[in-house]
Amino acid sequence: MTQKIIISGFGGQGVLSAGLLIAESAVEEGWNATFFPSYGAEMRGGTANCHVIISDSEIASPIIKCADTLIALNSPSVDKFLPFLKNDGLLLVNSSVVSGNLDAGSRKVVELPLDSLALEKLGNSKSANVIIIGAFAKLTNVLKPDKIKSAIEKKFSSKGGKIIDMNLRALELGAVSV
Amino acid sequence: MTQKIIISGFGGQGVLSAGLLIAESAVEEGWNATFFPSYGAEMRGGTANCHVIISDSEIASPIIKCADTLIALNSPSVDKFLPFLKNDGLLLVNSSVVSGNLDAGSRKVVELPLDSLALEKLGNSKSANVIIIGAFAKLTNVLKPDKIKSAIEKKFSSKGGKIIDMNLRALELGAVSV
Amino acid sequence: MRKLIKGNEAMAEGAVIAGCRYYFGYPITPQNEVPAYMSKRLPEVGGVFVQAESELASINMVYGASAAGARVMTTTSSPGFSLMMEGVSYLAASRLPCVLANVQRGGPGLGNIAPAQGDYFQAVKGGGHGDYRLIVLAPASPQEMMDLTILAFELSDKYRVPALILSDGIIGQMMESVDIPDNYVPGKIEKPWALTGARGRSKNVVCSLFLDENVMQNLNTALSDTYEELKKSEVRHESFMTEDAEAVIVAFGTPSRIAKNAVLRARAEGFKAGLLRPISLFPFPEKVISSLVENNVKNFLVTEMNSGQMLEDVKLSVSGRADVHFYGTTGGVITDEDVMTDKIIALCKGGSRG
Amino acid sequence: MRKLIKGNEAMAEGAVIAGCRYYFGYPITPQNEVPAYMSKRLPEVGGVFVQAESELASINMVYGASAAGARVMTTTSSPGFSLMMEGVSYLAASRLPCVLANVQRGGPGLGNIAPAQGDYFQAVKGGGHGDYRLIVLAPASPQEMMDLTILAFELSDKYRVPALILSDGIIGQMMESVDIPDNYVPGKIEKPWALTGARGRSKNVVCSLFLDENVMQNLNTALSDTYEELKKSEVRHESFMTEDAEAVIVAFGTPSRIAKNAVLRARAEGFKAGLLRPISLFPFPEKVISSLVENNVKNFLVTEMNSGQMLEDVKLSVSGRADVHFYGTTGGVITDEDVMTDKIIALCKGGSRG
Amino acid sequence: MFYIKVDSELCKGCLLCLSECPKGLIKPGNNFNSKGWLVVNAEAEGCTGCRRCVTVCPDLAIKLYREN
Amino acid sequence: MFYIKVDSELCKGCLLCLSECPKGLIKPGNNFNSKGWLVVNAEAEGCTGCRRCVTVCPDLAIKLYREN
Amino acid sequence: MAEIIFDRPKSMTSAPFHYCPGCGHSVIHRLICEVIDELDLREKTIAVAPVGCAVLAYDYFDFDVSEAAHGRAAAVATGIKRVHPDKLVISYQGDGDLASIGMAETIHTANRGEKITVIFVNNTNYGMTGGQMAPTTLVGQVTATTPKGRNPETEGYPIRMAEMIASLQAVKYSVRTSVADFKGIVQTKKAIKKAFELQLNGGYSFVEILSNCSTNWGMNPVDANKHIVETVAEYFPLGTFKE
Amino acid sequence: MAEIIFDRPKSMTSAPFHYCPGCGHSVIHRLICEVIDELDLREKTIAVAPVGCAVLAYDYFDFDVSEAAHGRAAAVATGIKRVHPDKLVISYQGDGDLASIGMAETIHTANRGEKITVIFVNNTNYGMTGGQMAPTTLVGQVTATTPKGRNPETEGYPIRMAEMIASLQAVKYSVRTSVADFKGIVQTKKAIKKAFELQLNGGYSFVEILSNCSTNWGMNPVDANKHIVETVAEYFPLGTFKE
Ligand SMILES: Cc1ncc(C[n+]2csc(CCOP(=O)(O)OP(=O)(O)O)c2C)c(N)n1
Ligand SMILES: Cc1ncc(C[n+]2csc(CCOP(=O)(O)OP(=O)(O)O)c2C)c(N)n1
Ligand code: SF4
Ligand code: SF4
Ligand code: SF4
Ligand code: SF4
Ligand code: SF4
Ligand code: SF4
Ligand SMILES: [Mg+2]
Ligand SMILES: [Mg+2]
Repeated sequence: MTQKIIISGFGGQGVLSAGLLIAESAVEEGWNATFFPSYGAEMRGGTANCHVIISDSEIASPIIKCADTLIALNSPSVDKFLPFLKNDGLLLVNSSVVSGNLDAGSRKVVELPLDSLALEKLGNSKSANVIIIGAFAKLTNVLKPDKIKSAIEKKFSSKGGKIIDMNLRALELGAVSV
Repeated sequence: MTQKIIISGFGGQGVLSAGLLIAESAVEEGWNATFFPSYGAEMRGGTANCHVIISDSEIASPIIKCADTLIALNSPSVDKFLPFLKNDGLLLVNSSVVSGNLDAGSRKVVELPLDSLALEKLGNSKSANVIIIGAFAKLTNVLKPDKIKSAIEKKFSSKGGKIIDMNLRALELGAVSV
Repeated sequence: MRKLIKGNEAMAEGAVIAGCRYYFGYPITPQNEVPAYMSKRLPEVGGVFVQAESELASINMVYGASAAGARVMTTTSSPGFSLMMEGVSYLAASRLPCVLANVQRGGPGLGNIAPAQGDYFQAVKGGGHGDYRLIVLAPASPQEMMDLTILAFELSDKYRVPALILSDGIIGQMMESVDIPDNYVPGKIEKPWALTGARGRSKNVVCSLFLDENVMQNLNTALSDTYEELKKSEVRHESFMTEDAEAVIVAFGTPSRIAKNAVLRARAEGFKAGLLRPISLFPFPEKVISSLVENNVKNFLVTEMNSGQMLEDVKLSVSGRADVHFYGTTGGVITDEDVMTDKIIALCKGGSRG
Repeated sequence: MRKLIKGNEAMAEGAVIAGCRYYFGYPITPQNEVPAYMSKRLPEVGGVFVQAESELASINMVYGASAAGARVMTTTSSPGFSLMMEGVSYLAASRLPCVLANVQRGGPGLGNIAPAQGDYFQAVKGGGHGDYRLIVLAPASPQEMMDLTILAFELSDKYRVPALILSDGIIGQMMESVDIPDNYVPGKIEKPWALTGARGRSKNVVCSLFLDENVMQNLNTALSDTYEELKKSEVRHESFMTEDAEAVIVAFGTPSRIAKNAVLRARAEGFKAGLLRPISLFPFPEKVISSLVENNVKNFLVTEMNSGQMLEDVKLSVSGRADVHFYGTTGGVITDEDVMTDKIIALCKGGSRG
Repeated sequence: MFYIKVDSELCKGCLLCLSECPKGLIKPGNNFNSKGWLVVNAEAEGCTGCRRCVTVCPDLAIKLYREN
Repeated sequence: MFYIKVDSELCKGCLLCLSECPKGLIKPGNNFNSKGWLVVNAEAEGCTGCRRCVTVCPDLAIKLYREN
Repeated sequence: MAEIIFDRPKSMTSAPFHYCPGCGHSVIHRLICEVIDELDLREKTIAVAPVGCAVLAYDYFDFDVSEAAHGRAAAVATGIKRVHPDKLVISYQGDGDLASIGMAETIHTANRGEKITVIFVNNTNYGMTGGQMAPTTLVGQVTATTPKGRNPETEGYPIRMAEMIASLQAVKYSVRTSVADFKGIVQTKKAIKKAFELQLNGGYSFVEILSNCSTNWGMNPVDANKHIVETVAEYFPLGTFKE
Repeated sequence: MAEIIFDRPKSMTSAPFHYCPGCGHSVIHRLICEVIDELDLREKTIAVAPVGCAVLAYDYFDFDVSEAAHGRAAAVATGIKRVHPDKLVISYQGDGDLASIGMAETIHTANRGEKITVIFVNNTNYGMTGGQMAPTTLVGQVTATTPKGRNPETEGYPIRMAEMIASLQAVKYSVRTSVADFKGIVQTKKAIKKAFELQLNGGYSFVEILSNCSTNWGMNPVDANKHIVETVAEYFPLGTFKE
């Protein structure tokens, strides 16, 4: 089993930490994972993206040519990465920001208004990126929720219970929203 | 016809300008010439030497493995370069400085007390290096005296008649001393 | 311990594990994680991190620290490594062990910060002046960033040849699980030549000036001898499905990971493809390639993220006895799995020499 | 006009003849005659001599002057050329024409000031980062120091590739009669890309940063195309007694002069020896060597004042079809005529491949 | 009579203009532009043409007009 | 009582000592040493041990002695 | 009818800046172009862009521009100016570029009195590479490579470039301004104008400008500018050091 | 019985100097060794030899020495000192080495306050390569690369390093002396001693020494030293600039 996920959005949207969380959850699962971020400060205020591959066997290239899932947090991300999403792939879209009709061909499209969901249900928009991981896990079934939970607990252990709590709630929110 | 000459001595003895004068005289003659000096200021107060090849045909390497003539202006020069003088070669020695018995094997050895000759006959030691060129030309017959003279005239043209004169006298002094 | 970390951090921690306590470096993408990591980590273990004023200063601080007997490291990326060329030549000539890393980016010139492999020649043929070589190791994963860095320290001390980790932006930036050795004991290699203050011994001099050409030639001969020894004893490579291969991809670093996919896809279609991954670029696995030729490999596909550099070493190894093909990308473009797959399949089909 | 002058001075005057009016340089033996000459000569012809604070500054001043549209030169010797590697890569990437010279000395490291050829790889494979090449010309006499310098300016402007005169301490320091052209007219090559102030045109930008990998790849492809063109049109070599030769010495610069003696001595003893002297090291006379193989040369003797660098290019040209032998000296030792003669005679005797 | 116009595609929401306007005419906005920045709004009335906002705006997002 | 000795193999004839000796004890010589330098001579008598000559001699060619 | 009284300078392209929100580079770029417009020098100007956040300056300047290797802008500018002594040559550099890796070129170009203008953007760190320590980083300032703050015992003190440059005899003008507030921006523009004029009269001029790097300072732009006025300018006093 | 009261210092080898007659390098080497003897530091000293006429300094120093690439002695010394903080580390450099190609390393090493001593031999030219212009070459001085004398209009003015170094906050000691006469030599020795002591107390110290290069100045050694006292020291005043 191998899942290839591209996550993309604006600099401030938590693209990289979302990707990292997926990779970390896979490692919790005992799987292999690679995480490859866009890097460098050269493009201030530009977009960020990362390639995450999780697999129960050896992972060759960390670069994704043909993704199983695309998580697009803004419009330019859809334009840029849709060509890399396989025909029966999953497109997860932040509909708070991405507007207009999506022409995603035969792919499965799931829209989630992350920012408003986060603001309304969690009181702030900080954990919007975790909401979508909850949705992703639910939809694809490749990551067990308790593994993601323990990854979240490890990741935010130094930040204290409140933060952990908020992220766990965001995770569940994502799962129940799809 | 090819003559290969190595000239060697202390830094201040005019080794390089003597070698250059031979090369320039050959060019006056319409011959080919190469001149290769020791270079670099790294060895302050050390010895200087140059390789001069003059020939009526193309000169391959400017480096002399087997010299026809060795002009040695001090003792270390004899030690260092005698092995590069061919067995029937000519060794011209400044006996003002080089003392002791020379073991030059089958080579022809000519000793000239350059410094005292210069001081006595020319009034100063500046042109000692030209004296030995006079001797060299006389002994080897490869350079016509008038070509050397015109080379001297060109070389010192900017220095004025007195200097030219002194050098011409040094040249003749060398010729008559052997 | 197993941990998901970046290649650059794995390299930095590898150095610490190998006993490196001195790091001198200057920021440049895509290796900025290394100085950032070292500036935190080294003080924790009683080491010293110095941000040098430039790569020139870095490499010469490395010279000093190595001359003083320490395990020492600097890391940089392509333009920065070019600035180190004089210093690297000095290090090699003075026989000072040290570990350097070039996390390559797109060139030439300022280029960009995308991953690339355009500095192969510079690494293995000597980008600096004079006849010298570096021990050049090419990791293909964060795990190898760590393991080969540790190895580099050991080899460099043993042979008194500077070692270079030749990596690229992907290997440096990607995260992957890394097994971190828990109780590695760095090799104890005596350095009687080191500058430590001439207490109870005659003075030591570290230098590369030898005005007498014959003495300088002796130094060169000693260097050549060491390089021959390296060729005998320290060649490292990975063979992947080469036993019965008819066509073999030769690739290092990032393209070698992509090549694995290509080989698997070719095999899935029934073609006898294989991959040879040089791990040590110097010494180069020349004999391994030669024996592949003897084992009936008729076609090699060299694939690099440059316009054909290791290609020459493969050709020299093959020496006309098989066909050597090339697929490369430049300027930070990553070699493409589909293209690679098509090409190796075509070569498997092609069969005999053409 | 015919004049007995030093190789270094011939090179400097050659630049002046080619229309070079800007020289930036830093002292280093054995090329100090060049800055000394230029500091006198350039002001006479309305040019500018600047002693830079370092080789780093020199090469970047060259970058500026070339970007400004001028014919410009810098010269140095081995360690100094290593310091220029970043700048050279930038020049190549920005496609800025210029003429550089490396009057090589013994290395690696500080080495010594004796003549050597240890920087061949650095010159022809790119000592800097990224895939770039220089036009590399190797003079074997003061006459060629002048002629090839003039040629270098023309080629560099024409192809927008930096040109390098790769010389050595002997060629630089020796004096020989040189025919100085009296009324050479420098090529008039338009430089619409040059920075001259954007008067009556849109702005010009000189740069090598291309953040988009594909754009950077396009630059690399354009460079490769130019290099292929150079290989087609600008290969230069000298053949000496190769027509009927059975064994051929391949040598450039100083060793090629020594090799002529060796060939003559072998011929005198009745052996069919010859000499191939590459004049352009990049582009390398690969086809010339290939056709020698086809003309029945069974043995090549590559001879260099290094431990075997051009050797690889000869091997790549021969590709296993003949035997390639090597005789080299290092650290400033000059190749020996007797040894060379013995070796080439032995190869003539040896006959068939062994 | 003066007024300013903020180009919402150029504005990056740095808020430097906001604190600089002596008349308090510039207000934080609620809209993200296509690049993801939360851009400011300007009021139409009361501008004295003092140029403070346009001087400090790094992104040339403000144009200043005089009504003739 | 003091005196100096000049090592003629170390002396390079720079003459710096000569102008420095308040007693004028050092004189230009006529002999070239084996390296070609015209070396100086020192007089045996009159030295005050002021150390000026040894201080300025670059080549450590002078040794200074005290007679006990 | 409305007349536009503040707009993009003519010698500036229409490309939107890639800089972070509030970044001083943007302001400084504009000021340079405004002065060039006012002096009508667009067709006589050749600028040199550094390696640093301003590496793409040529996307915004609508006049001839050369890139320079990191730290070597002054050398590149020297080469250009020696070929075109009648042009206005500007070397635009950051503090990492000018004061760290380029220190030798910086001092020697000033010392030769090259007839160029150096615009020196001091944002107390390496912006482009993610906020590492620069020679100008304040004591105690936390950066990517000084996780506990710059420690003068091992990293020394911030270097005051404008003062150092002013100590060189051939320098005609050396000044420090800031673009952290309205007043500073107005003064900076004046300084740039004077610097260009002095260059064209045959002299070397140096304008150091305190500028924010809110991203790497971990502040919002408003606070970052306040930090300059209250803290950075304390150590780096504004003023003219040579004229 | 005669007792020897002036002889070769113990930390100096017996090798005769390769320097030109009268060269100040020889004197400075000796002074360093005398001070090391007096402070009993031979076994605690690590020196760095530059590329320049003093490249072979290790032939004369009987303690540990490292070579450094041209201009990088201070960086090499930094590497050594960081590894051996308890050792006396000396960076010996010429004016071409320190003030031209090595300017960046020179300033940054001083600015970091590295606990080393820099011995800076200012002979107003590049001795080893045959007398080219150095940053310290006097205005009007004829050298191999300034055939008409240094022209301040194009080559700028000589740089006063001791003063520049003194302006950096972390520097503990910066002084200029000369070895052109007896008095100067005595003062130089004192300065070197103080510099070493201050280093061992944890500070950076810098000793600039005016020294002749009679060969390249085209003077005999006596005249060359007179030239220093009368002319060179005029532009480069002797004195202590920081303590
Ligand atoms: C030789 C070299 N070393 C390092 C780098 C990486 N690098 C790019 S920009 C930069 C520093 C930029 O800092 P600064 O000059 O202060 O400019 P800022 O981004 O802060 O405006 C560095 C180190 C490089 N491109 N080349
Ligand atoms: C990178 C490099 N550039 C140039 C040289 C040549 N070089 C050797 S010594 C020297 C200058 C020496 O001058 P200085 O530092 O003043 O020392 P001095 O000989 O005057 O004591 C130069 C330029 C070199 N060896 N390496
Ligand atoms: S011009 Fe002055 S008053 Fe008008 S909006 Fe701008 S800052 Fe406010
Ligand atoms: S200063 Fe400009 S960019 Fe910043 S908020 Fe105001 S209008 Fe927007
Ligand atoms: S010690 Fe004084 S008196 Fe004695 S010789 Fe030397 S200088 Fe003269
Ligand atoms: S100072 Fe020394 S070297 Fe010079 S002349 Fe006197 S004794 Fe000889
Ligand atoms: S990183 Fe700093 S200097 Fe660079 S654009 Fe952002 S704020 Fe400006
Ligand atoms: S060249 Fe000058 S510095 Fe060098 S040894 Fe001679 S006098 Fe001394
Ligand atoms: Mg900065
Ligand atoms: Mg000097």
